[in-house]
Amino acid sequence: MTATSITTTNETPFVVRLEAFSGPLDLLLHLIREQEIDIADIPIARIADQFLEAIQVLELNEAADYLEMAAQLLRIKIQMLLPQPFDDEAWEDPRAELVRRLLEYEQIREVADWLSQQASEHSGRFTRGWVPEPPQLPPRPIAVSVEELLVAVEQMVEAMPEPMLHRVVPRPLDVEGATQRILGLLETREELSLLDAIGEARGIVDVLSALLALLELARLGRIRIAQRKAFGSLRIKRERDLATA
Amino acid sequence: MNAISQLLEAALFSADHPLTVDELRRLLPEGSDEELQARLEELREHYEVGGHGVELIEVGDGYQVVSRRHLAEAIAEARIVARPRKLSRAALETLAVIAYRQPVSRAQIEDIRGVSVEGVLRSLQERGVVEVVGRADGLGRPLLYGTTPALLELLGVRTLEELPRLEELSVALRPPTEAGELGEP
Amino acid sequence: MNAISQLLEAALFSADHPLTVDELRRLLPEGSDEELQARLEELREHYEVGGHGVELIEVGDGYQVVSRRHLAEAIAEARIVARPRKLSRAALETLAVIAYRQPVSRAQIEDIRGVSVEGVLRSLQERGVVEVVGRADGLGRPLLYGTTPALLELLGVRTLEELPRLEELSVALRPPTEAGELGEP
Repeated sequence: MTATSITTTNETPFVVRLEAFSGPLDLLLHLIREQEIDIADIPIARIADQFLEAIQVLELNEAADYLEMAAQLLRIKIQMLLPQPFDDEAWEDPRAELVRRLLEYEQIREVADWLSQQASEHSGRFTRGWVPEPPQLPPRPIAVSVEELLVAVEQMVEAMPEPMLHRVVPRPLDVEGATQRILGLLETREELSLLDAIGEARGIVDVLSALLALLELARLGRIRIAQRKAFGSLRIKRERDLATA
Repeated sequence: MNAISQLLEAALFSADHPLTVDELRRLLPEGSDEELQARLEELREHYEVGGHGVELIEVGDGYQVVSRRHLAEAIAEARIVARPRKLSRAALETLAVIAYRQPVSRAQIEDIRGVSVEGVLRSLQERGVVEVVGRADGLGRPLLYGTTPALLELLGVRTLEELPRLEELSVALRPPTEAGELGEP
Repeated sequence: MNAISQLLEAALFSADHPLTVDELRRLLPEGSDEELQARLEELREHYEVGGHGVELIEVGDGYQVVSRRHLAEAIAEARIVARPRKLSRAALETLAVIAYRQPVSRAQIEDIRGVSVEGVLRSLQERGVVEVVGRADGLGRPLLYGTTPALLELLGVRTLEELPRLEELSVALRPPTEAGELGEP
């Protein structure tokens, strides 16, 4: 998008950069306020022309909202040209709805300014950056609502693939892979549970691989497997950590 | 600092969100609410009087320790903490509509803003400041959107009532029809 | 507290990792290393003497302000460290399939969602919203999953029948596919 130079009636033309506007109402309000036009009595023909001039530089994909407004402006322009009925009381100003929308939008714009200011001020107050991992607690509580569930259903149905056949592929034990994974986890974490050690995949093959890897690592003295109390869950630690703890 | 203020401080330094009175109460099962309030006040004053780099503020329905505003620039310049990304103009306007009109459908927002808001609505949801709060009756049962407590944290306010009242806005002209007016936040 | 200690405190508070001497130096480009050390010592002492709930410690090659260890247990018990977390898109979709199709096997869920759900299923179980409700007949006798009463509580409904029927959703307008069709709750 580039800038357009807008022709005004009696003053010097001014330049409008479309990317500075958040939509057609924003642009329209700008034209009105810039020229100090009384919003209750908008010279619709002039404003419509200026609006069309301004959006000439729009690319097609971003034009829809602006074109809709342009059409509305032209419709109002034509309605204004129609002869008014004698009974002035009954005449409804074709601009009324547009004025209402503009004023409503102007309020929104002002609130948006306030929000921006407030958020910017508060963004200078940094919150706590580092918080400890909750030790040995049940997983975090979750928040879920019926609405979220429904949205999920819809999104899923939209993306639903063709039915697929479920295939079963037998796999050999992978003790070496499990060993590497467990050691990798212990690089970053102090302690693992048995479930952590087994990992995401929970086939019988995966569980067996992980168990064999754990036993081998314990035998080599590289990890220690501990149980805090009878029937409690197993905790897996690096041997080095235990030495320094 | 007494033992309770000490515990409160430690908790406020260990949480990733403002702590509600409910949460703080769990810390001192034997203390009364008056005691809790008194201790929080003591901690607030301690930071204030002692000239600390942090302060205790109330955000949403909770209490939070935050760094002082005037230190932000030096910390950001030292590349220790990055300031959060600013919201775009489109996002701010959409937020404004939702804050004052919630629960509100996408079509209603688009009507007020005069543009499509699909993308911006999604990014506000991803940022956690807007969420689906229900469905409207009627054709197609459109989703209705509202703001979340995370918005309060973004703005550093306790309630949406701290947003400007419409009478305070400089747009003094009233819309010609009643229907056009925004509700209170 | 003087201006530099104040800045150090704010930075140590808001950083998400222990700050190295290099990083701290960036905060006071004009100060010497001696000054930095003196200010850190001052801050450490301030926490110590003032009986704060936090302390300045050295971790690896960095400095960090953390809650005092003896308070950690009370904080953990009050369960205030982490706030309720929103479910991921993947978790929500999986939960939706289970809610509307239960009892359902993992393979069936994967057929519908088109991706592996092993990890998601486990975390839903850990969170107590999904459980094993039985085993299917047939090859391998796969486990069948269903939702728990805890889910109903979270959703604020008393029975699964209170969930909107699928005909009420806009998706009901789509022609059902053979395997893809979701059953009623």
